[in-house]
Amino acid sequence: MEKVLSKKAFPQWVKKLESYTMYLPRKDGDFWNYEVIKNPEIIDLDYLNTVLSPKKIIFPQREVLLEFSTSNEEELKINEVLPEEAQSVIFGVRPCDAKALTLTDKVFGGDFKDPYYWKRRNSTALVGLACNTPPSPNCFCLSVDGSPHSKEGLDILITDLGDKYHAESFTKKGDDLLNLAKALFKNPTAKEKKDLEKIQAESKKKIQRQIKDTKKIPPKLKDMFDSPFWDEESLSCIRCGICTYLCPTCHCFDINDEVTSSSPIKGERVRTWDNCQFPDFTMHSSGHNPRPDKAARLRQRILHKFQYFVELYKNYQCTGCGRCISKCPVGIDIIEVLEKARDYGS
Amino acid sequence: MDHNTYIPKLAKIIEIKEEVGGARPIKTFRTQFLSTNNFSFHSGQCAMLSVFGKGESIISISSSPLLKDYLQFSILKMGRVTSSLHEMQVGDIIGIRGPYGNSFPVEDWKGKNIIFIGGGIGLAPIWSVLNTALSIKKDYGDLMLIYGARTSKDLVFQEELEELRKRMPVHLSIDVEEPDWKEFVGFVPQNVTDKKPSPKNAIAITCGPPIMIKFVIKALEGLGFKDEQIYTTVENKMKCGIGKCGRCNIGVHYVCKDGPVYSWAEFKKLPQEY
Amino acid sequence: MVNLEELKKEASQILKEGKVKYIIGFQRGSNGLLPVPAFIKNPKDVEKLVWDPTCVYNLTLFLQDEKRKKTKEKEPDERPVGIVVKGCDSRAINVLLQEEFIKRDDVYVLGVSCENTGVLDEKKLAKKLKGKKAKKVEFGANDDFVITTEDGNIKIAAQEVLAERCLECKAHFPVIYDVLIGEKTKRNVENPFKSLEKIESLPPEERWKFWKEQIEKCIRCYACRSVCPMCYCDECVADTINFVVTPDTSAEEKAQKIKWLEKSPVSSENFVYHFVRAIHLAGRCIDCGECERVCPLDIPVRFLNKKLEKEAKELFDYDVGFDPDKPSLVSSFKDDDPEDFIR
Amino acid sequence: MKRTGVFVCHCGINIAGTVDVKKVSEELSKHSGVVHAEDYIYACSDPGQNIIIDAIKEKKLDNVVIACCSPNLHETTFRNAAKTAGLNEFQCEIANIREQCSWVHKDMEKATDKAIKLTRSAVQRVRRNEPLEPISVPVTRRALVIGGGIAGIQSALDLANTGFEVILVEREPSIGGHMIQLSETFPTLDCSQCIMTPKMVEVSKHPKIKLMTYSEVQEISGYVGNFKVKILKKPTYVYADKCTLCDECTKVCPVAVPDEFNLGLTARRAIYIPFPQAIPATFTLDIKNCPGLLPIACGKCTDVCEPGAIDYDMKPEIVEEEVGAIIVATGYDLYEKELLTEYGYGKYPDVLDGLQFERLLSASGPTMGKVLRPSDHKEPKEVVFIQCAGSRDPELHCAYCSKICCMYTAKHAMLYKHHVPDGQAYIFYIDIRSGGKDYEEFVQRAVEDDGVLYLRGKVSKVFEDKGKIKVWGVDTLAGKDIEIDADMVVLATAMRPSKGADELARKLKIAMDKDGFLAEAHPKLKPLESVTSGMFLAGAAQAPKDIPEAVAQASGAAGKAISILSQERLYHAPTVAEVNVNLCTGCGMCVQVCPYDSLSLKDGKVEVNEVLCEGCGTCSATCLRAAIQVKNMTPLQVNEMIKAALGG
Amino acid sequence: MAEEFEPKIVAFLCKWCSSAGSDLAGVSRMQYPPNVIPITVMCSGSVSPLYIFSAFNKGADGVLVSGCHPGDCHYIKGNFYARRRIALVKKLLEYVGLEPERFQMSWISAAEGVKYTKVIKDFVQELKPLGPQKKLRRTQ
Repeated sequence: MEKVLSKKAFPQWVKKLESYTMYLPRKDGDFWNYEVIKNPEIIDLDYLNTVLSPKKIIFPQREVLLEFSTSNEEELKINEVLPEEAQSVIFGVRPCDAKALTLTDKVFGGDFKDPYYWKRRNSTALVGLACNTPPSPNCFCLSVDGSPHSKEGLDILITDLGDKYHAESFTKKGDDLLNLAKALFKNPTAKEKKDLEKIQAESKKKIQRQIKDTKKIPPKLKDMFDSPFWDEESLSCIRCGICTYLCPTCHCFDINDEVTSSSPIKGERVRTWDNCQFPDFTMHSSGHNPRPDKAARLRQRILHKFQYFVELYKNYQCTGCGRCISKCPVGIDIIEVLEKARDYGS
Repeated sequence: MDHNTYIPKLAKIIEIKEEVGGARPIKTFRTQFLSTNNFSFHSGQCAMLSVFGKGESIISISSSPLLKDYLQFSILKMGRVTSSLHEMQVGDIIGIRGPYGNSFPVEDWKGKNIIFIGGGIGLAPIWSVLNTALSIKKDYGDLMLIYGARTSKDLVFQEELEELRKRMPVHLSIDVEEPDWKEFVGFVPQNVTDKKPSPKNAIAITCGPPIMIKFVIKALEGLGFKDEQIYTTVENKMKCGIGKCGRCNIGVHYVCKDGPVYSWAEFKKLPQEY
Repeated sequence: MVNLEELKKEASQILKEGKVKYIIGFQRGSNGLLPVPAFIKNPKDVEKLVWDPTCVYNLTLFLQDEKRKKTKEKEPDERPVGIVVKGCDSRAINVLLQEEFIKRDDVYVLGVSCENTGVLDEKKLAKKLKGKKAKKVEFGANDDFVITTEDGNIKIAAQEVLAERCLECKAHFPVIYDVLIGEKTKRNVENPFKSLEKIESLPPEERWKFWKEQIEKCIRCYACRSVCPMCYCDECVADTINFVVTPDTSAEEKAQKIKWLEKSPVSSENFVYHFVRAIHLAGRCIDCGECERVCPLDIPVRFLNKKLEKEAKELFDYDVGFDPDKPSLVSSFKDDDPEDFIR
Repeated sequence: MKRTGVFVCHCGINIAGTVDVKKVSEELSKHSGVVHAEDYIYACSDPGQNIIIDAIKEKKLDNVVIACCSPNLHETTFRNAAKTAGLNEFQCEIANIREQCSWVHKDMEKATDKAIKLTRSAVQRVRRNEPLEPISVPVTRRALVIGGGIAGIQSALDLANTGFEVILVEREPSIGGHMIQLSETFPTLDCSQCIMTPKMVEVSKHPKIKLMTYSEVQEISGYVGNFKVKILKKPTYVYADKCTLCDECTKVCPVAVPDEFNLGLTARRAIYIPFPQAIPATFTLDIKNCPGLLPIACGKCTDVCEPGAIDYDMKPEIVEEEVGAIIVATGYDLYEKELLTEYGYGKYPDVLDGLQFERLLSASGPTMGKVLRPSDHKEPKEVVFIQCAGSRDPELHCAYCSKICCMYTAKHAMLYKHHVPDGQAYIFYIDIRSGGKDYEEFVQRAVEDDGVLYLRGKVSKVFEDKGKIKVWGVDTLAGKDIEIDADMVVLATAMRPSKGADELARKLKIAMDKDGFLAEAHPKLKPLESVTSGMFLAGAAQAPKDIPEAVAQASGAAGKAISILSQERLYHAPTVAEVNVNLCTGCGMCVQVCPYDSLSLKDGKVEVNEVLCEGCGTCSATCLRAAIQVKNMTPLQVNEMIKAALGG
Repeated sequence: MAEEFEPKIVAFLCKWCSSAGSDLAGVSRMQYPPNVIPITVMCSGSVSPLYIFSAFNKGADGVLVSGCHPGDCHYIKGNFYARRRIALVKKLLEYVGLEPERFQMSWISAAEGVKYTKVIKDFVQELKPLGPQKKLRRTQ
């Protein structure tokens, strides 16, 4: 379904969707972050990319898997805690972040479907916003099979046409959202369609960064496991978790019991994001650590994204959002690392 | 929606046996599910055990899948969860989810000789497949166990081993000389070389500390075993057991899901990161 | 005026003479203005060295890696490491000496003066430039910065684009060094704790609201800790990500590890983390401001540390990082320390 | 899982009256790991202890918590019971539900709830206690006594007579302290010197006593049973063994300075013997007042010294000694003149302090026992004694009572009347404190037999007027102002800790109270012990006291020291700090805070000297990395206790 | 009528002075509210800031640290270190907006049963109007 909506009417559309829980990027200091919309009147789609991607809504940093309790030693009870059944809409999802969800879909799908993830994923509609201008100076979606107006993973893609939005729905979930406010939408004219094409073409040119010959990288990486390259590249790494926590495709997690009462025992089993850059991530309880240093951990991050994942799912596990570059405290630049790897030894 | 695999089934500890004491104690637990048991598994698979309030730990199942009465786990006291397991008593409740991972291709091995080679707690995963093979012994050729530990006190399943001797050759070893020790003194790989199992129509399964595995494989290669004839199991830190939490991978392999059982032929190809 | 050539010359010389193992300095990077750390072994690579207002890092952080590496080596190279430090970084050296984390002979300090200014706050500059892209930033002659943009050079008074901490810095030049490049300048800082006033003057409930909002944002990426030159503990007591385990560590020890806080990034746990960090940095934080700069969520972490720096000064007349021979703030006392809060 | 037993004591109705002990025991029986919980009427009784012992044995308990009175009372009882049953003493902990709960609350429900939390908290702790054995150290079987006054002398003699070697260190050239300055002593009026000198001689002749006069303790290290002491022996420039006491030297010495022994009422030379009976009996050259030795400015004394006993080249000497116990008997000094100006003290020569008056009374004193005014050597006919001069005056001077002044003022007035029967003695007092054997009778004797006039009230002003000392005061009983034209005023000056005692206390690491007296470890139950084990207190160093009390305490302190020295080995509480070397970075902050120097850095890691450590835990709170903790009071235990206290 | 709020208070008392002072209050049968659960530690100098953060995290409405008066410390100077450390912790907690009443320190000697009673009474009284401490408490 392809429609056009005047910018003025946008808040009215949002208002019509009141039965949904709605998220929109909101400015907080110098940055943008997703928040639940409380007031549909104040809506601003002119934003840079958020610090955290919408991953944090579908796969929250902390979620309770189950609760346990004993009234005395004998009666131990456990109680599954699934996310609440609530239909949600996330507005303004950047195509890279939407694509990232298609990648986490692969991980949380497969033989064991993750019920927590899928419950949220299925009940959430993603309304994307095409990047007419790149939302970050470090965007490089074109180099990783993405595009600034990619529809992958989205239910609706909105493109700013100046005084109006072009909105295209790709799924039933998307159609439903448009149908809730039918009167506000018009069918696009031929000119509007042409404008759209033009904007889309121009937007690609504005992307400032790229990886050359991305395709050559996975096979190259495959032979670089034992290379001293990783020691050199990781010298300045400070072992923080920014690159992975901010990454829209990273999905690693930890499971811990949080005890609220120790006698009688009561508590929750909690899943939290975890991070391959943290030392104890892979450390056995014996103290043995298969990835003992930051070189091994940087290698894991790069290989996972550009070799293992490619081998397993035929996709890069990177959508070029540029967050890890922009926020790395010491300027480690994944584009540079990959290009250096590609050219390493040659 | 599929069954939520994160929710463990509750099970009662019905028997606890102290295998090894001292600073690195090992206990064997037998557990029974509280509700009806539809937990079916294959030898080599693991289960995620919960001590509620402490967390989870992945443990290989040491009983044979043919035994339906209980699940058996032999556990070395190592960290937070295993320490609380060691504090538990008969009647206490734990959680079990799984089974996870792949298993030994016992069906493919029918008609073959099997040599089981274990070190320390590494006998636990072997125990399941050994007992399976033993219970349908006619399907297999000659069975042999080569097992060793640091001292005679560190050997697990000591009573069962005595029973086992009646049914198949059992070769034990300890690392250093002890009075009254009549069997081999030395490391497990040396015992392998010493006992010279034949590679002919044989499969060797080895489990134990990484350094032992490495040298057992060398010893087996020395005896003429091919990579495809050697099987081993791998351990890594795990949280989910289903290939999602991201920490147990060796290259593209998630040990929890694609392992823990590997033929040496497959395993050789993985990056050396374990 | 800091002469970059002088720095390079000195660096090249000590490398050639074999006086140092290698030199930790700054070089240009690929993400905008942000430089990257340079680890230079070969004298010919000294050409990469830069020193300008974009050099925000406190490179003393990397002395931790150096120490860890050295303790693992069987026959370690005992030569010092050359390190480029600014005023604040040099105070970190002093604290590390005070705590015997390093010995004086472990470092060859290449001190660089901040030219009476300091380092750049990129966000402030971006606002000033209104969309124009800066290609290069250099120290000017009159407490200003010379910014190279697509449309040529412009000069901006340093005060307008300086990092907050530099506006409150007490010494814009290294207080400990083996060579000093540039001059010891003297700028009077009227109130080194001025930036705190805004929060301090809020009524308590407003202050709570402010901090709760900030601390709630924390995703516990631990970048603030990872970037801190004082956070050199092998295992942080407020940790959920790193444990020191040796073959001798007993199962009991591991099992009884105290969880002062949960891994969940919720307000209560985040507060414990930030409290512990703040209190453990009391009397140790030299206000390099790196924790705040690297925070991806823009949490004003520095204001926690700065507050305790202020209290240490006002209550106990304690200055951090000026005297490596003094006992630390919390391992000393005076008979007349204030006790008006005690019943 | 460790098996814990909980025993809740009723303490008759002391606990059970306010706390529902049945409920406490019932709730605790549900606590994870508690396999046995019961209540009993008197847990500390023999049957009560047996119940605990039996339960430990029968139920194979690994540890027990007794919820009862304060651990200060019965912790030892129950720990011994636990030991009898085969547990380590640290596998028993006390939950104080009496002093901290039942006695201070009335609401049964709330008190019970609190008792449950207190008990749970103790359970959480005891389950994580490690069994510890006392740390054993050999004992150096010698003692050091600091101070050669009556207390120090008594301690030294008691120790030496028991057979232990003693080093007696005295700062002045002679032992004897203040007691040797006194004339007669109350209430018996026997001659002080007559009873003191035999003891001094005994000290000097005792084969087990090494007397070091004109010496000061300079440095001390070590711990109970094994102290190392450095003693500075100041040069006297006179060899005692060569000196024949001919006194030729003083005749030629050109210097005259106020004589300390007579409190400035007379003068002495730079080379002098403090008093005729001085021990050791020898002269001392007071370098501060000598015209000069380097270079020799005078040299007259050595010229006349026939035996050649004077040696200008004598050097200070540091003597190192090892001892197992230390008795500190540094005595007192009088309140400083400069601080007590309102009575004209230090301004008018005829306003004297108590010790000066003692010298006037003394047969060996400057006036050969005649009471004469220092100013004109006339016999005073009207003498005003002012009690509490500097004592009991929290606003301006010392808040405490100097204790002995009531008695010695009565004695002074009485003796004055004996010397000057026609004179009049007035005593201004706040009230009379005469507790002590025969003390009250003594005061009565002064009033009734000797006609001493007691005036209850304070003196407002003392000033010189026409050769008299005018004393303005008030008689609060009569309710009228009083003006006396006195010939002499004697102040019962407050007692202060001896000068330099504070510095010594810091060296010894023993605490001082707010007035600077050395602090005892417990005001009631450990009055002889200092807070540092192996160091004991005797005499006025600890608080103002009279001679019999000082002697009693000195003997007591000697007894305490003997109880250490008589042992082959000593046992030290094992709840000491331990280091996790994996976490220690060697920053040395704990070393800086340790009050006992028990921590040191070695190869970049901290080491604990377990014998020195008292287990205070300041190190553990200081350490940023949780690399040091005190055994059985670890952060893990405290955290568990916090949880239990908050009901979590 | 709604039940009156009863604050939960954790008190870290040094063994030699403050805990002994609380014993004296008991021996003297002084009465004070039962809201305080004392934890006896060896010395106020051993109270780590972590204990305080932990107590608030685990739901304490108030925390008290009590030691010997300056100069009276059984361990000579432990309380001086405590004074410095606690001052910093207090400033920090107040800075983020925790009510100053919630975290207090006192000097209570073994002889001051009366003072102990008063400190506890006052503390409870001051906490009551504030209601439960939710700011730093772990959400359950």
